[in-house]
Amino acid sequence: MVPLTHYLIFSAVLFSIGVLGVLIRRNAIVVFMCVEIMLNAVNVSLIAFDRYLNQHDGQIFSFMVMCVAAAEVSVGLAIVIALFRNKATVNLDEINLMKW
Amino acid sequence: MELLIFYPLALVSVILALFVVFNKSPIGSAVCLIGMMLGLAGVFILLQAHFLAILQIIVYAGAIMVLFMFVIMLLNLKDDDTKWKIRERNIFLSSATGVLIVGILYKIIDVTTDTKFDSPATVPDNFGTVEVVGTALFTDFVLPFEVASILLLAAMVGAVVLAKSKVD
Amino acid sequence: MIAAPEIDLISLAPVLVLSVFTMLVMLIDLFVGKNKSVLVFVALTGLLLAAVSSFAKTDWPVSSFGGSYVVDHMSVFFTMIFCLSSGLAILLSVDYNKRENIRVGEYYSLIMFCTVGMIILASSTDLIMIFLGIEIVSLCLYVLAGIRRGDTRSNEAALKYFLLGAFATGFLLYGMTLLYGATGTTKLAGIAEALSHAEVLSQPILVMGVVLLIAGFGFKVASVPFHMWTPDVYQGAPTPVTAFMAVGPKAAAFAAFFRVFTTAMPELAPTWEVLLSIIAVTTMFVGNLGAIMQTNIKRLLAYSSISHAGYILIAIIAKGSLATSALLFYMLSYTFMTFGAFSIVILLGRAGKENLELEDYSGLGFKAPLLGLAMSVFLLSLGGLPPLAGFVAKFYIFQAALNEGYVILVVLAVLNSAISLYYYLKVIVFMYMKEPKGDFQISLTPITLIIIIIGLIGTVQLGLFPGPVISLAHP
Amino acid sequence: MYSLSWLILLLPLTGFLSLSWFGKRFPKLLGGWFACAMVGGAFLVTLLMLAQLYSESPADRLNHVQTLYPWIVSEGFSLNLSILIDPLSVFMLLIVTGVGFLIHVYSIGYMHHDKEFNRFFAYMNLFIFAMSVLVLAADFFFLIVGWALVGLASYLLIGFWTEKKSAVLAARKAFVMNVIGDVGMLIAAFMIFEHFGSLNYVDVFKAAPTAFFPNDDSILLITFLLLVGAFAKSAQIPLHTWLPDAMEGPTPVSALIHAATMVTAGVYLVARCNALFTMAPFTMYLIASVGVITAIVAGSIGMVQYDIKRVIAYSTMSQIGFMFLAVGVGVYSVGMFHLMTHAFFKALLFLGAGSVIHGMADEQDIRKMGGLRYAMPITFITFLIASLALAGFPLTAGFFSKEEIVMNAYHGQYGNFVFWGLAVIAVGMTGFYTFRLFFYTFMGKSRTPEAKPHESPLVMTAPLMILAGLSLLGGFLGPWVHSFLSPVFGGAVPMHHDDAMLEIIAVAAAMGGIIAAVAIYMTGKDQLAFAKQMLAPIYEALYNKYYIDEIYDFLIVKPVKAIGKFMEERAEKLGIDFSVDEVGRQVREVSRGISIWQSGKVRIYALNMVAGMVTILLFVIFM
Repeated sequence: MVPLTHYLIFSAVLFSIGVLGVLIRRNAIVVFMCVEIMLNAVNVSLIAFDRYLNQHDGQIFSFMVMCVAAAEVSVGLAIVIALFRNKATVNLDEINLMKW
Repeated sequence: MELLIFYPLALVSVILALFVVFNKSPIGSAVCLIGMMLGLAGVFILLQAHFLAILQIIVYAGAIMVLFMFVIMLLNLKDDDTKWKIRERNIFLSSATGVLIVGILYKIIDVTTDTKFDSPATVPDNFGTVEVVGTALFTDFVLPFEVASILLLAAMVGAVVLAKSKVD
Repeated sequence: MIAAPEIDLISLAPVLVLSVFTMLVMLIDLFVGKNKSVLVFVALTGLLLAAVSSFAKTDWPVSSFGGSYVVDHMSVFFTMIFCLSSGLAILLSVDYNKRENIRVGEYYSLIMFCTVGMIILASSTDLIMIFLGIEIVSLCLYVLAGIRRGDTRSNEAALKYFLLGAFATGFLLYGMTLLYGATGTTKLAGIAEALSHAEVLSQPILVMGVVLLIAGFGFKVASVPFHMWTPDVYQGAPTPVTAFMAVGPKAAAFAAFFRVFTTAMPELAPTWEVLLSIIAVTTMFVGNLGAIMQTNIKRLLAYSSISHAGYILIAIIAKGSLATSALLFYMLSYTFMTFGAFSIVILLGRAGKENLELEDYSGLGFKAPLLGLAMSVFLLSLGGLPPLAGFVAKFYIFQAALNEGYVILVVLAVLNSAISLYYYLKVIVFMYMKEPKGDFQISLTPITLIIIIIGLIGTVQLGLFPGPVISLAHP
Repeated sequence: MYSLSWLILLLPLTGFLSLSWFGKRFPKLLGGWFACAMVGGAFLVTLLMLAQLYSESPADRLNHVQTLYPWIVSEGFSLNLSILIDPLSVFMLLIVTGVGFLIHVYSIGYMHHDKEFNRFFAYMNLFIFAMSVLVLAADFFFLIVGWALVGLASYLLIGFWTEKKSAVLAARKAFVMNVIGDVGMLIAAFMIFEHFGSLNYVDVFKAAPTAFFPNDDSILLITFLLLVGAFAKSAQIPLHTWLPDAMEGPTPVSALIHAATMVTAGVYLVARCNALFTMAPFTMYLIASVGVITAIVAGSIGMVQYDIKRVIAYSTMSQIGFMFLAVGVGVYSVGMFHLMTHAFFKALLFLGAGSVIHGMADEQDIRKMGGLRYAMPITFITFLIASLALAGFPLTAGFFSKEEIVMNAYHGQYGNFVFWGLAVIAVGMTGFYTFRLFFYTFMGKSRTPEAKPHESPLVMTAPLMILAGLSLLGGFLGPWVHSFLSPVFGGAVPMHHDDAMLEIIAVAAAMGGIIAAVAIYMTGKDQLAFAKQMLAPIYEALYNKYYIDEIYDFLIVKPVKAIGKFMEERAEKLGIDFSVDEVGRQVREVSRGISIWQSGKVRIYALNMVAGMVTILLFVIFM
């Protein structure tokens, strides 16, 4: 059997990769994909906890996470499209009209 | 035995996740992300969460990622626009980030190895099936389920407001 | 056989009423012609009915849906604040939307959806519900921030808010997950119960979870170092949305923050008290010091709202029933003064020229004495000057903290209040001591006047006679 | 009857609100007289309170707390909207509204040409209101409210001429300094609340004698923090530099706020909290020391100034130093007595100076004045009376109060020889700078012949004459003041010390100062004619005057100038000014840093979030 710890470490590694991606990528859409990696990583933890606690709460939770992710993606991509229409870029470093 | 399945799956998922981050083209990233999600679906099955595994493939890898692809194609993002490189002037910041990430990873591992769950509970046969999860969803968690509908409706309205073409 | 779920629709009355009216707004929007003012009435009716229906249950606290939803004095009071702030936001937008050509049907319905989310957020006692509530609120705000589709700043605000918000959601979610893993339940009461056993408390993942939760909630309430989105988003979002964002959703996030930390994790208080104290102090300092050099009124108010988050965090640190009522009172008075100030900011703007620089306020005190006076009252109240609402609110929070023995925290907070007066007075100095630049064209519409008057009455009334509201806020 | 006391607050507030609101629509003079009427009304009500107090036996005159309604009520704490009527507050109010009324009347003439006439009176009424709040407060909370409000009013009035850059800067400086004091007071209030569980004067002062041991750590800290507020407001070293700069404001403001009332609030505070300060003898020594040092330092700087208002400003600091010396050695009512006489003659001096400035078309440099005694006879005589009173010429008001202070500096509870000696030196300085100013301004010949000085109108000179009368005769009120205030200070009436030696030395010091001024400034080259005319017999008979000039120059003028310059440069420029400016600069730097941190880039924001979270995490793990 796989110890729970391995799942948790796996999830933590994925989460960190997601964070890393958010920090270093400049393309808004890819940054957003990295956020999705983070959410997926959390799902792994949730389901692993469930299995080891013999419960279903975590699965319901991750079900909701998927639902939220879907909603977020639709809104997020809509925002990207709206921005692209005005500025023709998705490069985050160029999106700094407002600062200081 | 399970370890033999888990490790390759985990390894592939991690590598694909890294490819998402380091791929030059957004389409490539998206494809790698789909691969990672499929890998995760495998891990879910290993955890006997069959229903969630199916959802992972249908909703995530299917619907969500298709939307990503669609938008990338729609905006016609070229490689040159999206190339990433370590910024010349902020090497310090970037390396600080790296150190922080390594630190956080180390700490997470350090912190999580010391838990009470060393071995899984013995679970009933129907654990993670559509029936059991569905029952939980419609009894104990009926309120979140209904609230999620508000969320989706709001998201739908929002997406339409923002993305529809300029002519009203 | 599946056991029938326990459903208590009466507890949910405000949520249901508001959802129904939200859909009504969307439907009516399809059928009315050019004149959309009927939508305002429908929306306001919905908010009013929701506020009234929150009293459907009176034997507080009532817990329903297996302990994931609760109606108590806190949730009811917060529902009032939410309905009030959404109502004010809708009223505030009427002229603005006309001026900026924003489609009102979706706009109003999004604000109402957001209100639904806020009510859920303030009434939930289950991590899953809290997560969903936060997401509803956030998604609506992402869209509202970017609703001026043709305006690059608005787009940019939406994108920044969205990416950072989604990022923060990841942290919040991870924190909730770890909390769930350590305690085996998502219900707040269950978590508190599990945490009362010593062996659970020693788990390191719990600490991780708390830290991640602080990061997630810290983002939603705009506390340092998770505050960086605030000035940009506040500046870029349409002004009524900014006002709304600074009040309703923030109050909702604080409600959830308060509930999660004080009801679910009192056992961990020694840990998070220290963390939150440090965060509160840095938040106050960064907010107040950052505001000093700002020249854009919206950014200035954004920094001011950051510093206010710092004060409110003190209420969470103080815990206790006095802290609850202090939090409620603070959010209510904050609603009045913030909406008042933003309504005047909107009033000064015109189509194509928003007049957001402090220079644009030169001489307002002479050109429009009443507006100048009202703005001064709101700003001074934000600065916490007696006898206005802001003062009494701060006073209550500080007293709650003093009762629990956080003297240094309070002294630092008072020091910050003194610093904050500098930039609030700076605006007033601009209004009264500089010669007017350019021409003012202030077209005071009845609706804006109503909001200003509501704000003034609230600010002064809560300042001079806080007694009745305090006894309402008291459990 | 006591319930009418709310009118004292309401009348000036009404004046402020209606003038600031409808100021533009008021005819010019009407607004001014309206403001005067409000303050005059407050004065009448105060007299009514006085009569009411007199209808009771002295012991019953304390603790008449008038509560309007309970404002904030919560667990274990309540804050009422209430005011306190007792001999001390009524005494202060008499000065505030009485002198305030005269200055209001005077301002109608002085500000006549200003186009923002009504705004000026609105602020003046605001000040009277704020000062009344401060004085009437029944608890530390409203004391601080009043404390901050007078700071605000002072800020508005110093910076009244917004087009004058130096005025705006001075206003800002005064505000910052006063905020330092306010913060000190606030923290003191927190500590008082922590120790007594209440902020009410009545509760706190009743509990104070049993709550602490003398010189307890916490009582020392509380009194010290209160002192920070008192010193900042009363311009005592090291928080004094704002006061000379505050002279940029209109002259009636200087008379009302920066001479007669607001700056003496610190003395009032110590007197009001005498129950606390009595428990901290160490702090009492500190007060007396700071007071006497300020008296000396400010006096010495005053001796070399050429701006007519700055000389009087330094004189004010010096005289407040005397008051602090008095309360510091434990004779509170003597301090209050000097506060009263000082209010009379210093307001008179400032108003006289205002009249001069008015007559000289806004000229403030005394080197360019001279010979005004013919052009402005009323101003001349009243100014002379004020100068005599300030210098402590026998039988004027200043003589009585200052003599009592000097005596008590030696004989008082905490008095000693050093305080006495320094006080005598300061007395001498007072005589010197007062008459230096006087001679420069009024004697000799005009140094700017092109100026056409003229006497001020009656509306300005009438208050001068009334104040002159008070400055002459106010000294005889001493016994009344002591007996009236004694219930507040635990029934103690300061003893009259019959020590002829000390008395003679003190008077001699004052006269010596005056004579020195006469000798130096009446013999100046440009005043040759006048000097000859007045002092010719002595001069001709005894001295070669050129020779003596040089000796004086070497022995007195040069050292005095050097000391004054040194004090000005070291104590002011390098001391607190520097640190206040530096703090302000650093704050702006930090603020700019925070703005730049806000780089507008999403990735930096995300990085900050992660960095913050990791920091928190590491903090938790390694804590």
